[in-house]
Amino acid sequence: MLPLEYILILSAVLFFIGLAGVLIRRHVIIMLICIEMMLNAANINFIAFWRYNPNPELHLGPLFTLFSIAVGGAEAAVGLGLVIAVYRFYNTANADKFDMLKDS
Amino acid sequence: MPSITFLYWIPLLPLVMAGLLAFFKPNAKRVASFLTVATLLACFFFSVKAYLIDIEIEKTLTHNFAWMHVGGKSIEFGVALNSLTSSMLLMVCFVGSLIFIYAGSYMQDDERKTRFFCYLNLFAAGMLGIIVSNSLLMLFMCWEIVGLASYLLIGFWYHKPSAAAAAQKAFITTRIGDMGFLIGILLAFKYSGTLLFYTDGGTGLLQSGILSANTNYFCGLSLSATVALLLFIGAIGKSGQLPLHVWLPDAMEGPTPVSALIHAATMVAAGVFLVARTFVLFEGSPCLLNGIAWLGSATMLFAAVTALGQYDIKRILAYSTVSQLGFMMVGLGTGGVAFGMFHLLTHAFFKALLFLGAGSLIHGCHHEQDIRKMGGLLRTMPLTGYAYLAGMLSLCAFPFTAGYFSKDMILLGAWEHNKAIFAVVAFSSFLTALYMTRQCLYVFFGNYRGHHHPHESPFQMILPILILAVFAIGGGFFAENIHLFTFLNPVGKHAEHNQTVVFVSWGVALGGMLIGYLFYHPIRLRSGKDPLACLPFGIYKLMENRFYIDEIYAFTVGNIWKAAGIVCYLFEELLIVIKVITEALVNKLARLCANFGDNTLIVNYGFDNTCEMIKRRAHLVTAIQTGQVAAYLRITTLGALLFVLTFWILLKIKI
Amino acid sequence: MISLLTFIPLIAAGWLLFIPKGYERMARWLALGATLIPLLICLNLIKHFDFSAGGLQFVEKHSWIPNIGAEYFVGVDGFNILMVLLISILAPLTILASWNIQERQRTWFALLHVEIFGLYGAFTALNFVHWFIYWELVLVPIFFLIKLFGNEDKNRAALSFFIFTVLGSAFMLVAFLLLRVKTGTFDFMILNGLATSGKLPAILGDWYPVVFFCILLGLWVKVPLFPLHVWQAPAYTQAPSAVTMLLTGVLSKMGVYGFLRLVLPVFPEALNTYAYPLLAVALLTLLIGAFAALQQKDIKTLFAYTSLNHVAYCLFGFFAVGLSASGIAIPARELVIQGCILQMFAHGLGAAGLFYMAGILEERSGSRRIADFGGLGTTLPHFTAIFCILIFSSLGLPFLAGFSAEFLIFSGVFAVAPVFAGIATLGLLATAYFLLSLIRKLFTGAEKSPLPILSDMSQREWLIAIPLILMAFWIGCIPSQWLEFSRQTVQQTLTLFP
Amino acid sequence: MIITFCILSVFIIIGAVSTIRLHNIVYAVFSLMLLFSAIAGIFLLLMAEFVAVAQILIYLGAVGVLILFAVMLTHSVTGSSGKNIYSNGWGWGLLLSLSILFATLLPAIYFSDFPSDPAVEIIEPSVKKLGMEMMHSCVPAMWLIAILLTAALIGGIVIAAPPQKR
Repeated sequence: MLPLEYILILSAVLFFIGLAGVLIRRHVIIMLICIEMMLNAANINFIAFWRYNPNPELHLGPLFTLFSIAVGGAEAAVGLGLVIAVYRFYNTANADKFDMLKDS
Repeated sequence: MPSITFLYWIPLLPLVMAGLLAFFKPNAKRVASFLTVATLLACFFFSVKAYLIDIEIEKTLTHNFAWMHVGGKSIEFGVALNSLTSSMLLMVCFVGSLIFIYAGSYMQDDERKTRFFCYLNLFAAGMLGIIVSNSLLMLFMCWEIVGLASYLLIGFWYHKPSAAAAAQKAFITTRIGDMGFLIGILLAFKYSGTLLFYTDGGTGLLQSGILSANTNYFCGLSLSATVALLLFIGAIGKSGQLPLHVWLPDAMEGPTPVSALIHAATMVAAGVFLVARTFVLFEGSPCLLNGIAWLGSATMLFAAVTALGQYDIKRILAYSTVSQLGFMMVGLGTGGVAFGMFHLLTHAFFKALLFLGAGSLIHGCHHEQDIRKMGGLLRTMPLTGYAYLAGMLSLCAFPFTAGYFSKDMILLGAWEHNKAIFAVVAFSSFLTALYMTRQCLYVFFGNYRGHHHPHESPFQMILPILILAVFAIGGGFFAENIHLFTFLNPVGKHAEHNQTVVFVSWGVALGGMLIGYLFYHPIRLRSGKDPLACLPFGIYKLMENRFYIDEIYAFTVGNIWKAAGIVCYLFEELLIVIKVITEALVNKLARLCANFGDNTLIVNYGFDNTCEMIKRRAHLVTAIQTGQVAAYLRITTLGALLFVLTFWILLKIKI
Repeated sequence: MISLLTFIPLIAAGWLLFIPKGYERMARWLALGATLIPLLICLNLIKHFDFSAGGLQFVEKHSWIPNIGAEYFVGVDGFNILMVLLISILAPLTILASWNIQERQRTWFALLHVEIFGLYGAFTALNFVHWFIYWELVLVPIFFLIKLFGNEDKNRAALSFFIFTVLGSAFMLVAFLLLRVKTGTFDFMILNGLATSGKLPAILGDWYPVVFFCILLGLWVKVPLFPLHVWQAPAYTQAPSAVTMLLTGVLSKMGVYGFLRLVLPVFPEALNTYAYPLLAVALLTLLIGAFAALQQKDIKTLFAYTSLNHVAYCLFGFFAVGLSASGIAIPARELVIQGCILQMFAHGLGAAGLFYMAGILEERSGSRRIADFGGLGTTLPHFTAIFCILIFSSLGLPFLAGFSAEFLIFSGVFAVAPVFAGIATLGLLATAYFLLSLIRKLFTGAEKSPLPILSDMSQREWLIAIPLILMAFWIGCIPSQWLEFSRQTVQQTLTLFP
Repeated sequence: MIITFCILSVFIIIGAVSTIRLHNIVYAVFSLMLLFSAIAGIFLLLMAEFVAVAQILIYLGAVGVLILFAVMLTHSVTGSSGKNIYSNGWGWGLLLSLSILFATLLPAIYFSDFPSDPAVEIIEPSVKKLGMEMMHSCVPAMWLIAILLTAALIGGIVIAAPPQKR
């Protein structure tokens, strides 16, 4: 049947792609998207471990995933709000141009 | 068994008076001397009472109390009453009170009179303490108090440097003797566990044979003999026997009553008294007694010869005392307690008389002490003169005077014991008669050579002299009829009468005086040069300078002493130099650390350079702060990676 | 009661520091009061001191740092009751002696009080940590007192005083830590218990001699014994006279007390094995102290060497305890130890008096050299009288404090080591000689011209001299009362020795 | 079971890679939505139906649309914003993420042993139990989530809103 390792490998790969996306892409929104992907990779793991747990009737896995999804949603909202505000300031969505953090 | 606790009062009364007088103003008129004489008369009254009790009861009465409890053992003090104690008490109190009366007027014009009488009281307390005490330790303590009192009294006129030096010399020399005494006490205490002479239970030092148990303790001498020898060393120090006699002639610096009291009658007799008191220890070994006798005779001879060459009236008497003490030691050595003590008692009388007489002569000639500047004083000071002559006769053992009886006894004892000693003693007695006649001829006959005009001393000084003169002459008869001799030593051996000895003693006494007269005839004295000066190869010079004993001592012991001091001083300096070097090293090290360590190493290389390096390397770090969010993210992932890796490796190594 | 006694001076020191500028006079009276109260407490202690009980009395024991075994453990027994009395007598005298110093009174009195606090603590503490703190604390005020108020060469004296003592106590600390590691306790009483049961040498194994010598070194410097006594003379000379009173009166006794408290009950075997070499060192110190004093030109240095000599007597007696006392009729060991305790007490008072007298002379004439004085007997009669009494007391004249203690020590030591005692009498002679020549040089002979007119003893000085003289006579004439304090404790401690 | 799992994982991988690689943002979002649906499938596979449904509802519906709006609001709808869509220093980024994958995640999985098949065969779906669980033991969590969501949304609006001239 479906061994747990496969699911974990899948989520690891998904996590890797998300991380690569964040580090590589220049576009802010894409970065946000990739963060969402990473978040989902984590959710997969939650459910997977819940499923293979000897006493799943506690439903901790799904519960936690629900909360995680909720938080992911909130985070996306705020993130995009920020992106729009930053975009209005810089007039570009290219993350490399945002260098206000570097003190002169 | 009448209680003898009143004996405690004998030493305590003068002690209390001394404490009292210490608080008086220095020049309270006559009250000080009056109080002092009163206390001593009270003591005299007590000693008469003691004498009556002692006559009545044969054996020794004691009363002891615990002075110190140390770890289960208690050191006890106490008083003992036997013939020795009562006779000495009588003599000391009687002679002492006479001398105190004399001192009352002699020190009339001195502004520190009360202080003088305070010291006299202290001395009386110490001396009576010695006589009464039943414990060796208490005797030693009073012994040192007497030493202190003599130090204070000799150095009474301390503004005279010579007096201060003499006082210190007296104290140190007696203290040398006292060290031997102390070691003797320690030895006795070590093996017997007690320091009491007589105890009711018979466990005292002198009663039970504890000490005489092991016979060969110290190179031939038995334990009790060793203790006796050590005690004898103390006696040598105090009574001025040969090696330690140097302090006695110098002690004449003190006022004359002091010399009379201390250096004639009582203190110097303390040594003889100690030997008499602990005679039981001496009896054990004949060779020790022989040693004492020989030392005594050597001292007697030496002192008599030196006395011939002296010019200071008090020094002559001092040397005469030294020789008479030697004589007593011979008496003790050959005969026994009675012989020595009998002479001690008679000697106390006529020597005190001679000293007081000399004092009034000096007083009369306005503090002139050199006999060459005196002469013909018999005419100007008849009473003192005749009393002085009486004393001289008694000292030279003129037949039927007090001195004659006691000297005769000792000569008898010496004759029986050891002929050689007898010869030396006889010759010394001859010399004694010689120098005494020399002194009298110098002082009393011919015409006055000094430039003062002598006058008779006041009555208060003459009275004691006259009383003493009576005793000097009549003392012998008085002693005979109260059988003083048997009283002193009921159990000791009696010397039978021996004709040759009597003949020799007469010959010595009269011959000495005759030759003395021939030598020191007043006419020859006028030449100013001493008749004996013609003696071959400078013997006379030798005699005059006291055989240079002081110089020899100063040279040998003095230098060793100084050398030891210097060696220790240099050793100290060496140690101090080492200390200074170590401190310098420590400081240099500290400075080194400070400079090299702090400035160069730490401050310069260490701190500044590191700051430089940090500044240079810093741009590497700042480069990371590009402001790019992506760069930051990369760094965070790198951090996460490193974290996981290290965690993993640590897990693997299984710390 | 003891902690009250100990902490009053500390509180006073604190309070003294905060007294406003203008109230110097009040500071002096406060200082005096703060020393008199402990005196009253101490007298109360003595009244309730039960002579027949040999063990500890008035014990106060609270755990302080449990995990390293440090407790606040305080108690009084035969060994230190006399010492506490000595401090409580000397403290007011020191304050009185420094009555009219001009500048910086408050710091002076505060430092003195910290010193007295340290001393009380050092003599009553029974746990090593707590005792060691006091042992070091005592050095600090003295260092500052010498440094701030000393005479001409004060810096070096203060420095060498401090370095030597701290060096010594460093070794002692190491030794005790080792002891702690091996036996697991800092408490003197338990260590004593171990020693009585004979287990200590076994526990320490081959560390036993090392620990013994490290502790010995710490006490060696404090007492001062021969090689390490070099700090003493300059420290005593340069320190102001009031400080020297404390220094010679009590501080040198701390070393001897250290021997009594640390070495006697805990290292009996070591004392037995090393008895003769230690005795030789004490004898050497004794002789050095006596003979080196012959050449001294300065009164205070001379007294410093006298005090070195007299404290060496204590230890000369103490070290004789190790020798076997078989076949003699007297209890040599008890004699020696009780003599040592009495000598500590007697010398404490006598030496303090002597130094105070030297202080008076220096205060009046401004110089300490013997050659500057002469013929003082006529100008200062009362001063001479007191000076001579104190000199004769330290000389060991009977019926004065010196003799009774010295007799006990000599009789004890002579019983077990006659040759040593014989040589030691040389020390007695030398002491007699140089003290008497000091009197001769100072008081007799003609008046030296350059000296200003010296005024005789003031009322205050009498107040200081009288108790010392009375105590000297009291100890001299009736020593059994003072020996009674330590008799029981000494007997119990000495059961250790075979 | 395995086959469905493989299909879904292929969809996931393709969706993920395409969101990164596509130059056109909108297409990227669409591939993201594909990815989300595949993940919902996986949830279904693992018998967590409610979660799968929630996933579809929230991520697919809300978040996907939200991102689209964001894209539109940032005027980049007209296609790729120039040739190079990768940030400078992307090489380092790739390398780092690869190293994270191969140095940490995969070895973690490899070294620890996991059950090859689920301990409990069937888990009957019980939304009621989930609800009860949520309402009883996780009430505080519910509260927090509620507050978090409201705060986040309001915050998002405040940030995004253009500054009024006060």
